[in-house]
Amino acid sequence: MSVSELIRWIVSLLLKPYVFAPIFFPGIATAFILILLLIWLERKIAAKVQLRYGPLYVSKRFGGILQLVADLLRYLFQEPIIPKNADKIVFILGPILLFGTAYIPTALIPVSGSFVPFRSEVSLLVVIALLSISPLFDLVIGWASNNKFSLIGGLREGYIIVSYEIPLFISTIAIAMLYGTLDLVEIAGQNKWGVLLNPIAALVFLIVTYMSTARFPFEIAEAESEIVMGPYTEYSGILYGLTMGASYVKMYVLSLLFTILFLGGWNPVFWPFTLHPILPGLIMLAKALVVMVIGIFLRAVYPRYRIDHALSIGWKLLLTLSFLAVCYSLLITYLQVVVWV
Amino acid sequence: MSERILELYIGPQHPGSGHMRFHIKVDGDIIVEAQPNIGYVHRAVEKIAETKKYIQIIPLVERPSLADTANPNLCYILALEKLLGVEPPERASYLRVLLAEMNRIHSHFYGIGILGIMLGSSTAFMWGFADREILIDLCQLLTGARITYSYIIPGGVRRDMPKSFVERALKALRYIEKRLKDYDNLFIENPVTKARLEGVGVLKKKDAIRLGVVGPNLRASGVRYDVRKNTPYCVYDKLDFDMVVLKEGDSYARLRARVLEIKESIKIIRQILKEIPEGPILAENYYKMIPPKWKDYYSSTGILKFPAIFARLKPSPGEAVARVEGGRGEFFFYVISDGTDKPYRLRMVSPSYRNVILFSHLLKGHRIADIPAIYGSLDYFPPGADR
Amino acid sequence: MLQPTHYIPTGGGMGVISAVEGHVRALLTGLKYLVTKPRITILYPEQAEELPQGYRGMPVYHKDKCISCSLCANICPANAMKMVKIGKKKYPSINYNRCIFCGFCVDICPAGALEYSPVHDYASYNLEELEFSPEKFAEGPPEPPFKPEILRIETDEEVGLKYVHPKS
Amino acid sequence: MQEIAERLKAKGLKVGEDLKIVVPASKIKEEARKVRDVGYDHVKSVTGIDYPHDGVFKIIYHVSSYSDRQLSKSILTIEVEISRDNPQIPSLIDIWPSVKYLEAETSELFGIEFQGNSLKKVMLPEDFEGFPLRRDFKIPVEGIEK
Repeated sequence: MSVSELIRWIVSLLLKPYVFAPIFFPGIATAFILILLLIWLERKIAAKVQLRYGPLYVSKRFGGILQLVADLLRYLFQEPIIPKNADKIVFILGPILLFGTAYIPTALIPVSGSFVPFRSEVSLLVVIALLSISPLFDLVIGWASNNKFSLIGGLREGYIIVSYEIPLFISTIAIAMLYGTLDLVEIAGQNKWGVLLNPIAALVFLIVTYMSTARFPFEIAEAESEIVMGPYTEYSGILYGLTMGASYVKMYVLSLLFTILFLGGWNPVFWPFTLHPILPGLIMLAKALVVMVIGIFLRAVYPRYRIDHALSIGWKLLLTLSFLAVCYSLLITYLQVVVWV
Repeated sequence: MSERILELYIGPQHPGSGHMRFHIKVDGDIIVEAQPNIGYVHRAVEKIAETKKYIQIIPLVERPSLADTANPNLCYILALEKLLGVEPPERASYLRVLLAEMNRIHSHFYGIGILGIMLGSSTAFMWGFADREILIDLCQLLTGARITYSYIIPGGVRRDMPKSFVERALKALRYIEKRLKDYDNLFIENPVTKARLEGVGVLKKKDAIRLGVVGPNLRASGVRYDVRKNTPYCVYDKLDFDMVVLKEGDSYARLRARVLEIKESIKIIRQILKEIPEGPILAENYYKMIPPKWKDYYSSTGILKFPAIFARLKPSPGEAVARVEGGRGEFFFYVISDGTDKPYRLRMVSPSYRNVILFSHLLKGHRIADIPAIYGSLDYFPPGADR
Repeated sequence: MLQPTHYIPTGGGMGVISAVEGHVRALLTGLKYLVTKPRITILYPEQAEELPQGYRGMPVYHKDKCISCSLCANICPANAMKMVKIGKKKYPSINYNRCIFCGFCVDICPAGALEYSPVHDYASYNLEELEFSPEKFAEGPPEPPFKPEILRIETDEEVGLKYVHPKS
Repeated sequence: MQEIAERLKAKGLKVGEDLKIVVPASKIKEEARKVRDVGYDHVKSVTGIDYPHDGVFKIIYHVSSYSDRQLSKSILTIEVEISRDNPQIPSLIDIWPSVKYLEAETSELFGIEFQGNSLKKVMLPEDFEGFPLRRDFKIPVEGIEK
């Protein structure tokens, strides 16, 4: 095995979908860059709505875009203080697992017709199931930092998780019915605009994405004017950086899923281009970015709901809407109405 | 049973409490008992006042309620003028009310901004503090200072209104009226704000009277009491404006009361700019003490020099009481003089100190998330309370 | 007494409509500000505001005009002005740490030896440096290390504060 | 002012021309109850004044009304004298609840004991000795010479 063959083997391994996807394209690398861009964009949009400049002085010509790299470096080199009577191992593992498990669903999200890391007939259900792992670590973090505020924050996160997951499952089932399959690749392949098929399910899914990632009206777990930073009160340094990044990663994954289910994946790309994953992937990323920008624009518009409001929305409003979505899609499939694009 | 109760200390370094501390007992998410703990920014204004000359007390009484400095200054001077037996000329009274009302508007914007950030709407906070800047710019043009004006002196005011002031003020007021519509759309009528504030921290009318509460918090519960209307001082009797009284008494009514009061103050300022008479801005017996050289300086620049007697003012022994309707409520001053150039005793009761009693009354039975909502809606200013 | 959670106003159908309409109005206002409205803040310290005539900044002292009547030291509310004996006469020295820019000393000085200056943002490395003897006080506040771009503020009905280059 | 003075006299209160009532410390509670029944429903301020030469503390209650339009224009002053060496006075908290924090501050800064008002610590740090607002509590005063 000469060195060149070894290199060639490594390169071919890297290009394999099940390696390239989670590490590079829809996986960590792009998500990482996207997070920095997103946080910067969020602060800039909020600043513009509030008639001010926002981050500026780091790389002034580009409007302070490197500010986020500077923040990241600060988190990296800041000393993460671990409180004396906190549960040390769980305290450190919490944010790492929170950030890590938020990535797992990207393993099943197809980027183009041929390029999908893992393919299975029920990949939609697997993605939804993997999605619900990461929020549990908020509870763990809340308990581990042995601080009253984080305990309350963790419990609040627990309540909210339960209240939005059922509408999430039901609304995905409602839209999956119209596609007739649970395999994400086939769903994306059908190039149908899910939003037009079942707008109610799209609305529920959108509200749930903003609820699960604590976007603005639902930023309840870490409400700083009530319970300081919620579960993350005791964190500093890179551990705090991870917890902050985790919610953005989750939003990235959920908006990718939203584009596949409702915005027709890589819709306008036709047969000859779908072979090579770059173009459809970029289009899907662009659509996901639109969904995310709407999410971060809400920070400039909304105050914060109270915990019981969010729970009432989750249990009463979203649940009924998702049942409505199911009936709506049942109605359509029953009437055998030709499903238009 | 007691294991269920969780004791929480919110403050004094808490983002949601300002420089005071809440000692809260919580059962789950519901507050069982709340005790405010104030005094973190107590600076003993009343003790220091006993070692200062009468003129030197003006900047001292302004400092505690920094968001609304014209009104304590006015209240102290009204009490002092009763002791000195001095009457300000007509134009000076108009200028005093002008500064007081401009200060009321930007103090209300401060309150709306703080309520906004307490509820999580950073836009309401940034807008509030941006719109304050418009009014502060006007006050800077009139008095030469941004916040701590020390503009009102015994017998009148320190500066006359510059010529460019009227036209610039009218433009600013029209801008503020346009902005209030955007506040309504984005923050005040926002369904999330309504959900957070309606029915939260309800203060019934009889409790508001029983607890001796002041300002918009009192009027939002239906009590018809505004010092400018009940016992008009300066030229408030010559100005027509109506007292903002609402009846729900919840946090949302307090917010709306402040916005309506901004609109009333705009009405008052417009009348002042139209009806202000010409004439001197300092009482005759003090004005004639100014050397002629400085009288021409005053007529050319509008800046008044102090007569030398101000450094050693000696009012006749006696006591005087004055009350003024500040942005957050009623200021009450009680000055006792013993004939020397320093007061024997100065009693300053600021509106926030009269509102402290509300916290333990209002917070019980609400959720933790309601603490910032109620705290923000009361427009409580810790340094003003601690003095 | 736990008050009802009425996130959707209980006004029946009408309540839901007004809630949705409220949401849409809030979002549209936010969008309007995102797109159309200019910024109100200026980039201090590169840009600075042109302060009006008579702005109460750090007081400036002219030793020649002073008649050492010590009225300024008598009236200073913050004990910032202290009289210092030089030769036979006493001259005021100022402690800018304590000075609160109230302008009482300027307004009471019968000889016009004290004046307002628009300098309000002078800083120093230690506290002692801010205690100026009468001679240093007479030299006036030092020049800031760099010249910010001066902008004049004009109140405007559409955008509140408009910043223009001073023509005069 | 006259009608108000008449209304007070009708209730058996010796009120002076300038709406001022001087009350011995022992009878403060009944007088306060009478004043409240006239219509004065809240206290604006409780002021303690220290007269070390006469060995006396004067406590001034400024009382006014929100509900009665005519009374709201006036401020009634109730003056009480208590001895300086053991300053005790019954609290008026059950008559006017609005007096809670006003009495607490006066008691903490003067050392006057308001019997019945549970709130003691308001302004000063827990470990602070001495009563600042008394005349014999000196604070440094600076001259005008350097």
